[in-house]
Amino acid sequence: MTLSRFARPYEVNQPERHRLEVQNVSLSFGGVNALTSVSLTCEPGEILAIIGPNGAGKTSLLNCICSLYRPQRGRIVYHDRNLVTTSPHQLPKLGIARTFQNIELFSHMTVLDNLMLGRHIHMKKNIFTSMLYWGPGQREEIHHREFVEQVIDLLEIQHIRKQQVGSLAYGLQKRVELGRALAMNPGLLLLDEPMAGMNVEEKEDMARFILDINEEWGVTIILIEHDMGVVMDISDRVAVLDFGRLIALGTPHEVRANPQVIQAYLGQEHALMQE
Amino acid sequence: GRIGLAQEGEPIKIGAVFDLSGATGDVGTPYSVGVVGYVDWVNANGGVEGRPIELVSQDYAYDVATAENLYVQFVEEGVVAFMGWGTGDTEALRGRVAEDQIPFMSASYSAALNDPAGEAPYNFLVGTTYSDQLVIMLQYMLDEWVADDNDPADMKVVFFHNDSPFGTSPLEDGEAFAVENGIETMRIAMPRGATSYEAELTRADEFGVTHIIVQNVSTPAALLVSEAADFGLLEDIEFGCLNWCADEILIELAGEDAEGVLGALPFGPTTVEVPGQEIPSAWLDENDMTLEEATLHFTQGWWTMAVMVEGIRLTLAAGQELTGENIKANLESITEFDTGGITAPITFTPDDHRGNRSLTIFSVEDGVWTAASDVIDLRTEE
Amino acid sequence: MTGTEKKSLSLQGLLDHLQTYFAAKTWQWYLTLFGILAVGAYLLNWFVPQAQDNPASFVRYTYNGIAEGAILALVSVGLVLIYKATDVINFAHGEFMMLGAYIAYEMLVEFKVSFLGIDRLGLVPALIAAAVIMGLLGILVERLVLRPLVGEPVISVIMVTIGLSSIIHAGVGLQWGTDAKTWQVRDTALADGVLAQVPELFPQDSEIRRDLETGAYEREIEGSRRPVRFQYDKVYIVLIVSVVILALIFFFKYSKQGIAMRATADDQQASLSMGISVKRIFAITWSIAAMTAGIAGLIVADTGGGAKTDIPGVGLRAFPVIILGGLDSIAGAIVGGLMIGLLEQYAVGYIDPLLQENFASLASASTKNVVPYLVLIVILMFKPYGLFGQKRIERV
Amino acid sequence: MTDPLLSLNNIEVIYNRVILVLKGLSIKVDEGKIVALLGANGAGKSTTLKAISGLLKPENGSVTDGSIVYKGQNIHNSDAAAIVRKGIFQVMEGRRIFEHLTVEENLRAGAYIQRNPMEARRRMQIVYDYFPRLNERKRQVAGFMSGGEQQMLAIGRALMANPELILLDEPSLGLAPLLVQEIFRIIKRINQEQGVTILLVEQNANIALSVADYAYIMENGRVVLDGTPQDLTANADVREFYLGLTDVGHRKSYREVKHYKRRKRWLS
Amino acid sequence: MTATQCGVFHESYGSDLQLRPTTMQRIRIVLVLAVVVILPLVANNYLIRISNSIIIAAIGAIGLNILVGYTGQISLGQGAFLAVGAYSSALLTTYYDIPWPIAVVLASFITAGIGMMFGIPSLRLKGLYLAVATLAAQQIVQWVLNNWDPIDGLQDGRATNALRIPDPKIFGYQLNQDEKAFYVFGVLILIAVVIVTVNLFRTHVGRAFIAIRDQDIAAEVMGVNIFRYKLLAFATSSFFVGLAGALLAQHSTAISWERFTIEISIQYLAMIIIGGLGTISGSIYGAIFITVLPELLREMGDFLTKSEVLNADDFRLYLPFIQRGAFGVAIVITLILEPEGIVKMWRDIKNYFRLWPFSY
Ligand SMILES: Nc1ncnc2c1ncn2[C@@H]1O[C@H](COP(=O)(O)OP(=O)(O)OP(=O)(O)O)[C@@H](O)[C@H]1O
Ligand SMILES: Nc1ncnc2c1ncn2[C@@H]1O[C@H](COP(=O)(O)OP(=O)(O)OP(=O)(O)O)[C@@H](O)[C@H]1O
Ligand SMILES: [Mg+2]
Ligand SMILES: [Mg+2]
Repeated sequence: MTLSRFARPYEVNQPERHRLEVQNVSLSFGGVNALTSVSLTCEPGEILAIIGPNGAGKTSLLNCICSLYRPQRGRIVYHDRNLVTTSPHQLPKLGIARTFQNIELFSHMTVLDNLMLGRHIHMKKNIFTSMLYWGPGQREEIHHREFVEQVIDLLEIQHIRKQQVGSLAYGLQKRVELGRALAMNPGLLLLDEPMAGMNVEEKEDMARFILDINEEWGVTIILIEHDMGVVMDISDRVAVLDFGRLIALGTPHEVRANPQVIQAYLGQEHALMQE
Repeated sequence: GRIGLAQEGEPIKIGAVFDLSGATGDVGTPYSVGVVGYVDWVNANGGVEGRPIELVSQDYAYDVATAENLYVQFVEEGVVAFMGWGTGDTEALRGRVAEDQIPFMSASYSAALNDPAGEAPYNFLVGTTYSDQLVIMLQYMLDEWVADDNDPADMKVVFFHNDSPFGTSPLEDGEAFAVENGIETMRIAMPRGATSYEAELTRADEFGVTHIIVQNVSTPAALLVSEAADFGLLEDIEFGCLNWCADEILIELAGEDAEGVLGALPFGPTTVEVPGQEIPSAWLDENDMTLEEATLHFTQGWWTMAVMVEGIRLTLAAGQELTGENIKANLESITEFDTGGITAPITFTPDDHRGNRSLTIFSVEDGVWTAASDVIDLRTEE
Repeated sequence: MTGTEKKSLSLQGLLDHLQTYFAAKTWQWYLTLFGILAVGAYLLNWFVPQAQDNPASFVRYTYNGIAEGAILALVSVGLVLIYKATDVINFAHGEFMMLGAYIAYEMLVEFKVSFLGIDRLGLVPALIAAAVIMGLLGILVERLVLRPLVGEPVISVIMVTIGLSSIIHAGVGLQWGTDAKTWQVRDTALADGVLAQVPELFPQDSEIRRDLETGAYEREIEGSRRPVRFQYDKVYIVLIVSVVILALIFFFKYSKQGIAMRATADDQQASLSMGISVKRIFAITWSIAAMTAGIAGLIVADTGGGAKTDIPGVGLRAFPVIILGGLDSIAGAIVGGLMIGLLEQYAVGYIDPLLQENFASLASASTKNVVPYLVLIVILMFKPYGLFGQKRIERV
Repeated sequence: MTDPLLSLNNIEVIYNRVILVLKGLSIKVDEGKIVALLGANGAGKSTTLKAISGLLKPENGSVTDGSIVYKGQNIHNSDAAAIVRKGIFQVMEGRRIFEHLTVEENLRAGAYIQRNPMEARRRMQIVYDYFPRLNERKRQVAGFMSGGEQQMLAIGRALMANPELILLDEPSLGLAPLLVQEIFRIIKRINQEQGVTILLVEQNANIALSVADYAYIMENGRVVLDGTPQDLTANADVREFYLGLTDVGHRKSYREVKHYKRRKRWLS
Repeated sequence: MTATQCGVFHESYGSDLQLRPTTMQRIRIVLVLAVVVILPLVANNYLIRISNSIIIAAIGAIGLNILVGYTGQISLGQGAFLAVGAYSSALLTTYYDIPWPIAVVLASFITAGIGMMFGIPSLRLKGLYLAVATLAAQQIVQWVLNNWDPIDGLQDGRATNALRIPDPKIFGYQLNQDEKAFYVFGVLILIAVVIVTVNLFRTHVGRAFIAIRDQDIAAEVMGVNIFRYKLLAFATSSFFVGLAGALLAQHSTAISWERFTIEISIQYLAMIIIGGLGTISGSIYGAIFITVLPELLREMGDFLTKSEVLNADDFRLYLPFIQRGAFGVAIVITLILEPEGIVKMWRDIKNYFRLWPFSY
């Protein structure tokens, strides 16, 4: 991964994007079937939303994609690799990044360090150069710092760069977490409820960032979200899970009209209210 | 603390580390009282050639690093001789001691410390070495065994030892003696934190043990004695302790079970009436203590200090400057120094820093250590 | 879909696999373990010549292992309690035990308590006194030292318990010095007074006889040099430990305070919001833990040569026990205690001789203190939370 | 007019002795009502609830000024356990169920202040009636349940204590729309059937306003607006920033947000 | 936490990444260096010796802090790793005639290797479970030292307790005797260790360690190979601990396993917890606290008896216990006052004065 000194990352460094195929994935915990033969694909460049009731297995599916869970059955293919047999720490190298449902930041580090950790896989220097610092180690740090500053600009978090993330407001933490994932320069970004617990105003900001990332940086996005307004507005396609099964997959319009989805997830009132 | 009385002459500084609060505090405390007592007594009786002794001492809680720090601190303060305590600190310090030329006596009688020509030119051993203690104990047991019409080949000795170099240090010499005399032996370690030695005793029983010898301190040894009694072993076998467990504490802890236990005692117990008990016990009286409470480790400390002071006295008497080198030379000239029967007479030579190689075997009779043999002296035997 | 794909070849994958297998079949797993221990011991027994000549040894190692295991279990239970409620390992536990032992000494020797006119039975009031005083001390310690640290990092609290151990050591040293204090004087009155009245446990024609003088049961075993003796005090240890531990299990599982304690362990702030007084819960926990420590200390001193300053070393032996059983499981403390107790005995009986005979340089080695750790590490690789420990719920 | 059940008068809260979070906040909660407290992230809503329930202390926060009066008694210095006994129960943000306890044990922990075991059993039945799903899962370890079930458990746990006032912190957080509706329906039922007063903190202004009798809007540690739901929905700022409606009354599209951005008036 | 001065602007990322001391920090560094330089000129041998103990302890504590404070893996095996460092440097000089400076470096690497080996359980174990697993390292190493023949110092075929090693000499100074020479040597090494660790935590390797501590699953998803980095943390940590052990061996020239027991492990934990977890300066403060406090208490006891406030005869036997108790009390009080250690205390004081007289 080379980055010329003054280049903007999204000009010279469009991330590699691939199609993600989830094939027949089944996952269970003891007696609980979290996922039952789920198959779907996510095309490069699209925003795919995953919705479904609580406990439907949305997060579990995401965890399967980034190899945190190992499904008992099925394959997940990305860039000719079966992710089921890959270790989680190898995924960033394939260009897959994610955020978490309950913010999982490195709470004692500064925002900058959190983002720099996102560059971890791109850093090649070993522990000895690290310890010496001056020379190659320092050059590498500066080089990656430039990239991170792009992310900071995009997400408008310049003012909190040097603050410890643990003391930040919830909404900002969500933003930093998004930034950390973005710093990896991923081709596929998995977002688990990025807008939970936010008010309308903050959701708007977040939606703006997600669209920017998708449109300008060209990142494929898979998004779990409970706010139907957001899902309907920004996603290209929507997948609906219920009790671990995929019950619908299509454009937001198709899905919203699907009676099964209304029954399992939206509820009559909600479906009407949205109209 | 510093103990010393105002005297005419310039005080003679002697450094000491004691274990009052550490792992061996039970025996370290009376030993320290003995050392301090002797200094007090000397100072009260005119000092050494008119000069008082100033004892510069501290507790080191059986911690080697602390002992090293204290040693450096005391040398800095100008001590001319040093009283150590355990095996660990004595061995850790012997290099420095040699470098600084500070005569050093401790309560560790590991034979390895007797190395005047080599590593440990300034270490002196007042007590009979552990190796010698073990050999004498074996010799005594063998004699008894044969006297009872038994075949030495049937004699099976198990060494129960502290799980540390202190515990194993005499074993090789003991085994060498055993091989010479056709005795079978086995080692069994007594690990720390044990609440029962029944498993260890079971092993000894399987071995067909006829004699047990313990190289450990009194508290675990007492437990071993009691458990051996419960096991039913004590009725059939001889049980012996080397000096750190053959003391009054063992009898107190093990009670009736201790009856008949043998002890290799380089320093006579408080119950033997020899001249060497008189001054110490008079001093104890003055200080509201009794000899029984003080245990034999008190007299041990007392007389060890006495030997060290004798070296200093000889140096001063000869009109020499009080340097470590001179004290060492004078210590090496001591012959047949009389400790009033507490130990065999002490003799050092330039190539042997073992004060003596002899002792009396005692045995517990009616709760009292009672002499069971004459003095057995390895020097004369050789 | 081929089945080979899901099996990753990595070590991690293999371990995961084994772990899920064992997690699903918990009970079989424990039975297997004990099975392995027993069979293993038997096999060793077969390989070690002296042991073969002496079948009594195996019996001795085993019953002694159970008695030692019971003591270890009791010691461990106190540690588990504190961990359950506060996430802290109490490094002063061994010192609590030591204090309990000295209190018992004070009662038995200085105050000369006795019970039913028999000195030896003075242990009963001494035990009660040790438990009560230690319980109060537990409350005091909680109040003075631990309460100011509620909500602070666990490791700081652990460190404070280490400071506490220093303080207790110092206190004991000031009060009782460093020499051992014993009350273990053979008491014939006990034999005449009580043991004579206890009905025979075994039928008249049984091979097991009772020795009235010491209270020990004896059995001749063929090929053994002398009869195997079961000391009666080993029996009473197992009894006391069983009672204490069963009581604790029920307390935690069903009582309101017990549930509140577990809730507090999970989430202190949420417990506060339930109206649970976290302070009170902590005080109760420390008090119960200190009580069990006091009782354990008394038992250790009674069987292990009196009250002495190396009793905390027994506390150290409890570490592998609580980890093996699972830091937060009382049942685990029992299983772990028994396993470690037996392991220690078998290590002395079978592993030491193997080493001594085959490696000249290990002639004086004792593996009693390392074998538990080796076994522990192996088991932990399969069960990272010990045998009964609760897996931390980590979901993202 | 009767006295309110609970009133906060000009309270100030400071964390770590330096961070001033509530800057003279006043709200009133009338008996038997549902009062909603809305506001942006970090406005201090949770802090307000914790100030009432006495849970600030473990977080190193303290009420430095003003008073919190409950049934005529000043409670701002009482400790958490005493406040629960007075009948105020907080359901904390993020559910905070006891993960390693079973559902039933969680409920029993909720009934900690209940002296009478029979009463506790009766309350448990009431909880199971409201949340039949909890009844089905009563032996399950709570940590493995889904978010919605955990939220039900958190509210059920509050019911166990039989409180007069429940402080609910973001009950809809992370819940699916259907469940949000279900939970709020139950909240309303509890309020009506049990007569429990509820102080509700919510990000989902739509649904909060649909159940509330009165609402406050906070920014930066102060109340900036209050009124009945009808009043508030009429306010243009509320419509835009809390309900996400355009001037015409349609919902704004998130796809278009990037093209415009207007700041709230009361902030500038 | 680390609020920097306002009004500092940087024109390049490079300068922003500098270890940018503020004026106050510069003054502090100068003051510390001044003390370090002046000390050997004015102090006696004993004080320099204590300083040397502090230097060794500080290096070991920094090592332990890398593992416990920065990476979040609690270790009770410190004593074992110190022992490995000490014994391997000793055996290398004694049996293989390797010059001692090289032996010290090799010993550090050997310890890193052994540390890595005992780090393997961290693959599966967390928190206190791991802590007790490292206690296994302690027990096993201690057992080996106690029982393995070649390790007992063999002297004329007779096993002794302590292993004696040749005197380390450098430029004609004999480090085990000449406390001043050791001091100079030790200070230089400590400075190097501090610089190296500070650098480590400015770059991605150190960041990965901290990430594992704060949130390991997230770290893994960010591409940090957890297992590898945990092992790396064990190795780096053990490297410095091994270095401390080797220096200890060279300083004392007589080593025995009794110096490397569980108490030592606990003592080192105490250093970093009382000093401040996850900070370099905390490790040093802690090393000073734990090393100096007992000496101080002893001096105080000495002073009290000498000045006859306490009667020497009566108190001689009690003083050690009182000192030990006071040591415990000091630990407890320090932690109750500031559970996050001396560093936090110091920081709070600074913040207080920065904001003074306006508290908020
Ligand atoms: N680590 C785990 N162990 C056991 N069960 C689990 C685990 N992770 C998830 N589950 C179970 O799998 C099911 C699906 O959970 P998941 O977290 O994927 O749901 P979700 O769709 O993300 O729900 P929500 O919208 O509430 O986040 C649930 O029943 C849950 O209890
Ligand atoms: N324990 C604490 N220590 C320091 N600051 C805190 C603490 N808790 C909250 N804060 C700060 O107080 C402010 C208000 O926090 P609070 O949690 O009350 O907000 P909120 O309105 O509930 O927001 P949210 O919608 O995110 O839950 C925030 O800026 C937060 O950073
Ligand atoms: Mg989810
Ligand atoms: Mg909140």
